[in-house]
Amino acid sequence: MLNIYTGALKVPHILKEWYKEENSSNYGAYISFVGTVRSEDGIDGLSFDLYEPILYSWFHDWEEKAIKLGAKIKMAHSLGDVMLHESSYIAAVFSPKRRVALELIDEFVEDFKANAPIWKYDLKDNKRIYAKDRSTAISGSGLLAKG
Amino acid sequence: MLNIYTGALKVPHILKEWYKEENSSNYGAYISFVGTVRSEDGIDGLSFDLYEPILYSWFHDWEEKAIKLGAKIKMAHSLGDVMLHESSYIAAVFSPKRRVALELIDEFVEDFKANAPIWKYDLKDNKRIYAKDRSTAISGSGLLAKG
Amino acid sequence: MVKVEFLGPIQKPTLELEITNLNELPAILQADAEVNIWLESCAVALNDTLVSSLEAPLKDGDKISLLPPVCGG
Amino acid sequence: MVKVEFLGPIQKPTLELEITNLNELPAILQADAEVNIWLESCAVALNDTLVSSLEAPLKDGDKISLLPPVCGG
Repeated sequence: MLNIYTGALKVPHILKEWYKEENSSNYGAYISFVGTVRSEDGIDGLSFDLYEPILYSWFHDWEEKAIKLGAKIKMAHSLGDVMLHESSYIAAVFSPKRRVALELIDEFVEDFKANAPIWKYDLKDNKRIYAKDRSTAISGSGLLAKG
Repeated sequence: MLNIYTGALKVPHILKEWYKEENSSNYGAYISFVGTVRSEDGIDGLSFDLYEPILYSWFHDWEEKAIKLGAKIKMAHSLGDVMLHESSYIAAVFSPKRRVALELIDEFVEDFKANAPIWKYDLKDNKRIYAKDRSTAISGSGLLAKG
Repeated sequence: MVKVEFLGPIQKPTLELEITNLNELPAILQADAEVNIWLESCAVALNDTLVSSLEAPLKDGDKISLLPPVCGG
Repeated sequence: MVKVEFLGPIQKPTLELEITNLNELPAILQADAEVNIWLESCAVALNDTLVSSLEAPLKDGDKISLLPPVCGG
Protein backbone atom coordinates (compact mmCIF):
# COMPACT_ATOMS: atom_id res chain seq x y z
CA MET A 1 0.00 0.00 0.00
CA LEU A 2 1.32 3.38 -1.08
CA ASN A 3 -0.45 6.52 0.03
CA ILE A 4 0.37 10.05 -1.08
CA TYR A 5 -0.75 12.95 1.10
CA THR A 6 -0.69 16.67 0.40
CA GLY A 7 1.53 18.32 3.03
CA ALA A 8 2.92 16.78 6.22
CA LEU A 9 2.11 13.23 7.28
CA LYS A 10 0.07 12.52 10.40
CA VAL A 11 2.65 10.06 11.67
CA PRO A 12 0.97 8.67 14.83
CA HIS A 13 -2.28 8.17 12.92
CA ILE A 14 -0.62 6.35 10.02
CA LEU A 15 1.54 4.13 12.28
CA LYS A 16 -1.60 3.25 14.23
CA GLU A 17 -3.70 2.47 11.17
CA TRP A 18 -1.00 0.23 9.72
CA TYR A 19 -0.61 -1.58 13.04
CA LYS A 20 -4.37 -2.16 13.21
CA GLU A 21 -4.59 -3.26 9.57
CA GLU A 22 -2.07 -6.06 10.13
CA ASN A 23 -3.14 -6.96 13.64
CA SER A 24 -4.63 -10.30 12.68
CA SER A 25 -2.14 -11.13 9.90
CA ASN A 26 0.15 -13.05 12.26
CA TYR A 27 3.25 -10.99 11.52
CA GLY A 28 5.72 -11.06 14.42
CA ALA A 29 7.73 -8.00 13.35
CA TYR A 30 6.62 -4.50 12.32
CA ILE A 31 9.37 -2.04 11.47
CA SER A 32 8.67 1.50 10.46
CA PHE A 33 10.95 4.25 9.22
CA VAL A 34 9.83 7.87 9.59
CA GLY A 35 11.62 10.70 7.79
CA THR A 36 11.30 14.15 9.37
CA VAL A 37 12.42 17.52 8.04
CA ARG A 38 15.55 18.68 9.86
CA SER A 39 16.52 22.25 10.52
CA GLU A 40 19.73 22.79 8.54
CA ASP A 41 21.18 25.38 6.18
CA GLY A 42 18.53 27.87 7.24
CA ILE A 43 15.66 26.15 5.43
CA ASP A 44 12.03 26.74 6.41
CA GLY A 45 10.98 23.37 5.10
CA LEU A 46 11.05 21.07 2.09
CA SER A 47 8.77 20.63 -0.86
CA PHE A 48 8.23 17.56 -3.02
CA ASP A 49 7.19 16.77 -6.58
CA LEU A 50 6.52 13.21 -7.51
CA TYR A 51 5.64 11.30 -10.63
CA GLU A 52 2.90 8.92 -9.68
CA PRO A 53 2.85 6.42 -12.57
CA ILE A 54 6.47 5.37 -12.13
CA LEU A 55 6.35 5.74 -8.35
CA TYR A 56 3.44 3.30 -8.19
CA SER A 57 5.11 0.79 -10.51
CA TRP A 58 8.39 1.06 -8.59
CA PHE A 59 6.45 0.42 -5.38
CA HIS A 60 4.53 -2.46 -6.93
CA ASP A 61 7.82 -4.22 -7.74
CA TRP A 62 8.77 -3.91 -4.06
CA GLU A 63 5.41 -5.27 -2.97
CA GLU A 64 6.03 -8.34 -5.14
CA LYS A 65 9.53 -8.76 -3.75
CA ALA A 66 8.17 -8.55 -0.18
CA ILE A 67 5.44 -11.11 -0.86
CA LYS A 68 8.06 -13.62 -2.00
CA LEU A 69 9.72 -13.20 1.40
CA GLY A 70 6.40 -13.61 3.24
CA ALA A 71 6.42 -9.92 4.11
CA LYS A 72 4.36 -6.80 3.42
CA ILE A 73 5.54 -3.26 2.64
CA LYS A 74 3.65 -0.02 3.20
CA MET A 75 4.64 3.53 2.37
CA ALA A 76 3.32 7.05 2.74
CA HIS A 77 4.84 10.18 1.21
CA SER A 78 4.08 13.87 1.13
CA LEU A 79 3.39 15.96 -1.95
CA GLY A 80 4.04 19.71 -1.74
CA ASP A 81 5.33 21.58 1.29
CA VAL A 82 6.44 20.03 4.58
CA MET A 83 7.80 22.38 7.22
CA LEU A 84 10.57 21.93 9.80
CA HIS A 85 10.06 19.05 12.25
CA GLU A 86 7.14 17.75 10.22
CA SER A 87 7.42 14.35 8.52
CA SER A 88 7.28 13.59 4.82
CA TYR A 89 7.98 9.88 4.56
CA ILE A 90 7.02 6.64 6.27
CA ALA A 91 7.99 3.17 5.15
CA ALA A 92 7.08 -0.01 6.98
CA VAL A 93 7.72 -3.71 6.70
CA PHE A 94 5.69 -6.46 8.34
CA SER A 95 7.11 -9.97 8.40
CA PRO A 96 6.67 -13.20 10.35
CA LYS A 97 10.22 -13.06 11.82
CA ARG A 98 12.56 -10.20 12.54
CA ARG A 99 15.46 -10.80 10.11
CA VAL A 100 13.37 -10.31 6.98
CA ALA A 101 11.90 -7.07 8.32
CA LEU A 102 15.26 -5.68 9.47
CA GLU A 103 16.91 -6.42 6.14
CA LEU A 104 14.02 -5.41 3.92
CA ILE A 105 13.45 -2.00 5.54
CA ASP A 106 17.10 -1.15 4.92
CA GLU A 107 17.10 -2.26 1.29
CA PHE A 108 13.76 -0.63 0.64
CA VAL A 109 14.69 2.75 2.12
CA GLU A 110 17.99 2.81 0.22
CA ASP A 111 16.36 1.91 -3.07
CA PHE A 112 13.67 4.49 -2.37
CA LYS A 113 16.35 7.16 -1.92
CA ALA A 114 18.13 6.09 -5.10
CA ASN A 115 15.30 5.37 -7.49
CA ALA A 116 11.84 6.56 -6.42
CA PRO A 117 10.75 9.38 -8.78
CA ILE A 118 10.44 12.12 -6.17
CA TRP A 119 12.11 15.52 -6.33
CA LYS A 120 13.02 17.57 -3.30
CA TYR A 121 13.24 21.35 -2.99
CA ASP A 122 14.45 23.49 -0.13
CA LEU A 123 12.03 26.18 1.01
CA LYS A 124 14.21 29.17 1.82
CA ASP A 125 13.59 32.92 1.68
CA ASN A 126 10.26 32.29 -0.03
CA LYS A 127 11.97 30.35 -2.81
CA ARG A 128 11.69 26.70 -3.84
CA ILE A 129 15.20 25.51 -4.67
CA TYR A 130 15.88 22.08 -6.20
CA ALA A 131 18.06 20.06 -3.81
CA LYS A 132 20.43 19.16 -6.60
CA ASP A 133 23.45 18.33 -4.44
CA ARG A 134 21.49 15.81 -2.35
CA SER A 135 19.83 14.17 -5.35
CA THR A 136 20.85 10.92 -7.02
CA ALA A 137 20.64 10.07 -10.71
CA ILE A 138 18.32 7.08 -11.19
CA SER A 139 20.24 3.97 -12.22
CA GLY A 140 20.67 3.90 -15.98
CA SER A 141 20.67 7.69 -16.33
CA GLY A 142 22.58 9.39 -19.12
CA LEU A 143 21.25 7.47 -22.14
CA LEU A 144 20.24 10.68 -23.90
CA ALA A 145 23.64 12.32 -23.45
CA LYS A 146 25.20 9.83 -25.86
CA GLY A 147 24.68 9.13 -29.51
CA MET B 1 14.45 5.45 27.97
CA LEU B 2 13.38 1.95 28.94
CA ASN B 3 9.83 1.33 30.11
CA ILE B 4 8.48 -1.94 31.44
CA TYR B 5 4.73 -2.53 31.34
CA THR B 6 2.65 -5.28 32.90
CA GLY B 7 0.89 -7.13 30.07
CA ALA B 8 0.59 -6.15 26.42
CA LEU B 9 2.00 -2.87 25.10
CA LYS B 10 -0.27 -0.12 23.80
CA VAL B 11 1.71 0.16 20.59
CA PRO B 12 0.03 3.14 18.86
CA HIS B 13 0.17 5.13 22.09
CA ILE B 14 3.85 4.42 22.71
CA LEU B 15 4.89 5.11 19.11
CA LYS B 16 2.98 8.39 19.28
CA GLU B 17 4.48 9.47 22.61
CA TRP B 18 8.01 8.74 21.41
CA TYR B 19 7.40 10.66 18.19
CA LYS B 20 6.10 13.64 20.16
CA GLU B 21 8.95 13.50 22.68
CA GLU B 22 11.57 13.85 19.95
CA ASN B 23 9.61 16.18 17.72
CA SER B 24 11.82 19.19 18.37
CA SER B 25 15.11 17.27 18.70
CA ASN B 26 15.96 17.69 15.01
CA TYR B 27 16.31 13.99 14.28
CA GLY B 28 15.66 13.20 10.63
CA ALA B 29 15.08 9.47 11.09
CA TYR B 30 12.86 7.54 13.52
CA ILE B 31 12.87 3.76 13.20
CA SER B 32 10.79 1.55 15.40
CA PHE B 33 10.64 -2.22 15.73
CA VAL B 34 7.49 -3.80 17.17
CA GLY B 35 7.42 -7.45 18.24
CA THR B 36 4.00 -9.12 18.25
CA VAL B 37 2.99 -12.56 19.55
CA ARG B 38 2.43 -14.93 16.64
CA SER B 39 0.03 -17.82 16.59
CA GLU B 40 2.20 -20.92 16.28
CA ASP B 41 2.49 -24.34 17.92
CA GLY B 42 -0.96 -23.91 19.45
CA ILE B 43 0.10 -21.35 22.04
CA ASP B 44 -2.42 -19.00 23.66
CA GLY B 45 0.22 -16.37 24.30
CA LEU B 46 3.61 -15.73 25.83
CA SER B 47 4.74 -14.72 29.28
CA PHE B 48 7.89 -12.89 30.31
CA ASP B 49 10.13 -12.68 33.37
CA LEU B 50 12.82 -10.06 33.42
CA TYR B 51 15.63 -9.07 35.71
CA GLU B 52 15.50 -5.32 35.99
CA PRO B 53 18.92 -4.41 37.44
CA ILE B 54 20.89 -6.03 34.62
CA LEU B 55 18.30 -5.12 31.99
CA TYR B 56 18.62 -1.46 32.92
CA SER B 57 22.42 -1.53 32.92
CA TRP B 58 22.47 -3.39 29.59
CA PHE B 59 20.14 -0.74 28.20
CA HIS B 60 22.23 2.06 29.67
CA ASP B 61 25.29 0.80 27.78
CA TRP B 62 23.27 1.00 24.57
CA GLU B 63 22.10 4.51 25.39
CA GLU B 64 25.75 5.55 25.74
CA LYS B 65 26.67 3.88 22.48
CA ALA B 66 23.80 5.67 20.72
CA ILE B 67 24.80 9.06 22.13
CA LYS B 68 28.28 8.65 20.67
CA LEU B 69 26.64 8.22 17.26
CA GLY B 70 24.42 11.26 17.78
CA ALA B 71 21.40 8.99 18.19
CA LYS B 72 18.84 8.07 20.84
CA ILE B 73 17.40 4.66 21.72
CA LYS B 74 14.07 3.89 23.39
CA MET B 75 12.61 0.59 24.42
CA ALA B 76 9.44 -0.81 25.95
CA HIS B 77 8.88 -4.39 27.08
CA SER B 78 6.12 -6.40 28.67
CA LEU B 79 6.28 -8.22 31.97
CA GLY B 80 3.88 -11.15 32.51
CA ASP B 81 1.35 -12.42 30.02
CA VAL B 82 0.86 -11.19 26.46
CA MET B 83 -1.73 -12.94 24.35
CA LEU B 84 -1.85 -13.79 20.63
CA HIS B 85 -1.58 -10.78 18.29
CA GLU B 86 -0.70 -8.51 21.19
CA SER B 87 2.73 -6.88 21.29
CA SER B 88 5.42 -7.34 23.92
CA TYR B 89 8.39 -5.36 22.61
CA ILE B 90 9.14 -2.02 20.98
CA ALA B 91 12.58 -0.65 20.24
CA ALA B 92 13.23 2.66 18.50
CA VAL B 93 16.19 4.65 17.27
CA PHE B 94 16.20 8.36 16.49
CA SER B 95 19.14 9.79 14.58
CA PRO B 96 19.95 12.83 12.44
CA LYS B 97 20.47 10.76 9.27
CA ARG B 98 19.10 7.45 8.12
CA ARG B 99 22.19 5.21 8.01
CA VAL B 100 22.87 5.38 11.75
CA ALA B 101 19.25 4.58 12.56
CA LEU B 102 19.04 1.69 10.09
CA GLU B 103 22.24 0.11 11.35
CA LEU B 104 21.66 0.74 15.04
CA ILE B 105 18.14 -0.71 15.16
CA ASP B 106 19.48 -3.94 13.66
CA GLU B 107 22.44 -4.22 16.05
CA PHE B 108 20.31 -3.26 19.01
CA VAL B 109 17.52 -5.75 18.32
CA GLU B 110 20.02 -8.57 17.75
CA ASP B 111 21.93 -7.80 20.94
CA PHE B 112 18.63 -7.53 22.78
CA LYS B 113 17.68 -11.02 21.60
CA ALA B 114 21.07 -12.43 22.57
CA ASN B 115 21.79 -10.70 25.86
CA ALA B 116 18.89 -8.86 27.49
CA PRO B 117 17.95 -10.70 30.70
CA ILE B 118 14.40 -11.59 29.75
CA TRP B 119 12.89 -15.07 29.84
CA LYS B 120 10.07 -16.22 27.63
CA TYR B 121 7.42 -18.83 28.37
CA ASP B 122 4.73 -20.30 26.12
CA LEU B 123 1.21 -20.17 27.51
CA LYS B 124 -0.39 -23.43 26.46
CA ASP B 125 -3.09 -25.60 28.02
CA ASN B 126 -3.03 -23.38 31.13
CA LYS B 127 0.67 -24.05 31.59
CA ARG B 128 3.64 -21.67 31.48
CA ILE B 129 6.43 -23.50 29.64
CA TYR B 130 9.96 -22.05 29.38
CA ALA B 131 10.80 -21.45 25.70
CA LYS B 132 14.11 -23.26 26.08
CA ASP B 133 14.65 -24.11 22.42
CA ARG B 134 14.24 -20.49 21.33
CA SER B 135 16.47 -19.11 24.08
CA THR B 136 20.10 -18.07 23.76
CA ALA B 137 22.82 -18.41 26.39
CA ILE B 138 24.16 -14.94 27.27
CA SER B 139 27.70 -14.43 25.97
CA GLY B 140 30.20 -15.74 28.48
CA SER B 141 27.85 -18.40 29.85
CA GLY B 142 29.20 -21.64 31.26
CA LEU B 143 31.76 -20.31 33.76
CA LEU B 144 30.23 -22.29 36.60
CA ALA B 145 30.27 -25.55 34.67
CA LYS B 146 34.04 -25.69 34.82
CA GLY B 147 36.42 -26.74 37.54
CA MET C 1 3.33 12.24 -32.90
CA VAL C 2 4.97 11.49 -29.56
CA LYS C 3 5.18 13.62 -26.43
CA VAL C 4 8.34 14.32 -24.43
CA GLU C 5 7.72 15.50 -20.89
CA PHE C 6 10.23 16.91 -18.43
CA LEU C 7 9.68 15.95 -14.81
CA GLY C 8 10.54 17.54 -11.48
CA PRO C 9 12.88 20.53 -11.57
CA ILE C 10 13.33 20.70 -15.37
CA GLN C 11 11.38 23.81 -16.24
CA LYS C 12 10.40 22.98 -19.77
CA PRO C 13 6.97 22.51 -21.37
CA THR C 14 6.09 19.18 -22.95
CA LEU C 15 7.43 18.76 -26.49
CA GLU C 16 5.51 17.17 -29.34
CA LEU C 17 7.74 15.48 -31.89
CA GLU C 18 7.34 13.52 -35.09
CA ILE C 19 9.90 10.78 -34.53
CA THR C 20 9.55 7.04 -35.05
CA ASN C 21 12.37 5.69 -32.91
CA LEU C 22 13.64 6.67 -29.48
CA ASN C 23 17.17 6.78 -30.92
CA GLU C 24 16.25 10.01 -32.74
CA LEU C 25 15.77 11.84 -29.45
CA PRO C 26 19.37 12.53 -28.27
CA ALA C 27 20.20 14.72 -31.28
CA ILE C 28 17.04 16.77 -30.84
CA LEU C 29 17.44 17.30 -27.08
CA GLN C 30 21.19 17.92 -27.23
CA ALA C 31 20.51 20.84 -29.57
CA ASP C 32 18.54 22.60 -26.83
CA ALA C 33 21.14 24.08 -24.44
CA GLU C 34 18.63 24.41 -21.60
CA VAL C 35 17.76 20.70 -21.81
CA ASN C 36 21.22 19.46 -22.73
CA ILE C 37 22.67 20.20 -19.27
CA TRP C 38 20.22 17.69 -17.75
CA LEU C 39 20.80 14.80 -20.12
CA GLU C 40 23.81 13.26 -18.41
CA SER C 41 21.85 12.81 -15.17
CA CYS C 42 18.41 11.94 -16.54
CA ALA C 43 16.72 8.56 -16.74
CA VAL C 44 14.29 7.95 -19.59
CA ALA C 45 10.87 6.33 -19.48
CA LEU C 46 8.74 5.25 -22.42
CA ASN C 47 5.05 5.08 -21.54
CA ASP C 48 5.96 5.15 -17.84
CA THR C 49 8.46 2.32 -17.98
CA LEU C 50 12.14 3.10 -17.55
CA VAL C 51 14.22 2.07 -20.56
CA SER C 52 17.80 0.84 -20.64
CA SER C 53 18.26 1.22 -24.39
CA LEU C 54 17.22 3.83 -26.94
CA GLU C 55 16.52 1.30 -29.66
CA ALA C 56 12.75 1.42 -29.47
CA PRO C 57 10.26 2.05 -32.28
CA LEU C 58 7.70 4.71 -31.40
CA LYS C 59 4.05 4.88 -32.34
CA ASP C 60 1.62 7.74 -32.37
CA GLY C 61 0.65 8.81 -28.84
CA ASP C 62 3.70 7.39 -27.08
CA LYS C 63 4.89 9.31 -24.04
CA ILE C 64 8.57 9.79 -23.24
CA SER C 65 9.56 11.15 -19.82
CA LEU C 66 12.85 12.56 -18.59
CA LEU C 67 13.54 11.94 -14.89
CA PRO C 68 16.27 14.09 -13.34
CA PRO C 69 18.11 13.07 -10.12
CA VAL C 70 15.75 12.15 -7.29
CA CYS C 71 15.67 12.69 -3.55
CA GLY C 72 12.59 11.41 -1.79
CA GLY C 73 12.02 11.14 1.91
CA MET D 1 27.51 -14.45 53.92
CA VAL D 2 26.67 -14.09 50.21
CA LYS D 3 23.44 -14.79 48.38
CA VAL D 4 23.07 -16.84 45.22
CA GLU D 5 19.88 -16.23 43.29
CA PHE D 6 18.48 -18.18 40.37
CA LEU D 7 16.72 -16.13 37.74
CA GLY D 8 13.99 -16.84 35.20
CA PRO D 9 13.02 -20.47 34.73
CA ILE D 10 15.39 -21.98 37.32
CA GLN D 11 13.00 -23.04 40.04
CA LYS D 12 15.27 -22.79 43.03
CA PRO D 13 15.12 -20.62 46.15
CA THR D 14 17.96 -18.21 46.87
CA LEU D 15 20.96 -19.83 48.57
CA GLU D 16 22.95 -18.25 51.37
CA LEU D 17 26.57 -19.34 51.44
CA GLU D 18 29.67 -18.64 53.49
CA ILE D 19 32.26 -18.36 50.74
CA THR D 20 34.95 -15.73 50.25
CA ASN D 21 35.76 -16.12 46.57
CA LEU D 22 33.54 -16.69 43.53
CA ASN D 23 35.81 -19.56 42.51
CA GLU D 24 34.36 -21.64 45.36
CA LEU D 25 30.94 -21.62 43.73
CA PRO D 26 31.26 -24.20 40.89
CA ALA D 27 31.96 -27.10 43.25
CA ILE D 28 28.96 -26.23 45.42
CA LEU D 29 26.52 -25.81 42.56
CA GLN D 30 27.77 -28.80 40.57
CA ALA D 31 26.93 -30.97 43.57
CA ASP D 32 23.23 -30.05 43.24
CA ALA D 33 21.91 -32.13 40.33
CA GLU D 34 18.90 -29.86 39.85
CA VAL D 35 21.15 -26.82 39.44
CA ASN D 36 24.00 -28.59 37.67
CA ILE D 37 22.02 -29.07 34.45
CA TRP D 38 21.74 -25.27 34.07
CA LEU D 39 25.40 -24.39 34.64
CA GLU D 40 26.67 -24.88 31.09
CA SER D 41 24.19 -22.35 29.75
CA CYS D 42 24.14 -19.81 32.59
CA ALA D 43 25.85 -16.44 32.78
CA VAL D 44 26.95 -15.18 36.19
CA ALA D 45 26.53 -11.73 37.69
CA LEU D 46 28.16 -10.38 40.84
CA ASN D 47 26.18 -7.54 42.36
CA ASP D 48 24.27 -7.15 39.11
CA THR D 49 27.32 -6.96 36.87
CA LEU D 50 28.08 -9.87 34.55
CA VAL D 51 31.49 -11.43 35.22
CA SER D 52 33.88 -13.04 32.78
CA SER D 53 36.08 -14.68 35.40
CA LEU D 54 35.41 -16.47 38.66
CA GLU D 55 38.50 -15.06 40.37
CA ALA D 56 36.70 -12.52 42.54
CA PRO D 57 36.92 -12.04 46.30
CA LEU D 58 33.51 -11.87 47.96
CA LYS D 59 32.43 -9.78 50.91
CA ASP D 60 29.50 -10.09 53.24
CA GLY D 61 26.25 -9.13 51.52
CA ASP D 62 27.42 -9.75 47.96
CA LYS D 63 24.78 -10.99 45.55
CA ILE D 64 25.50 -13.59 42.87
CA SER D 65 22.94 -14.22 40.13
CA LEU D 66 22.64 -17.05 37.64
CA LEU D 67 21.09 -16.05 34.31
CA PRO D 68 19.86 -18.91 32.13
CA PRO D 69 19.37 -18.56 28.33
CA VAL D 70 17.29 -15.54 27.40
CA CYS D 71 14.64 -14.78 24.81
CA GLY D 72 13.15 -11.31 24.97
CA GLY D 73 10.83 -9.66 22.49
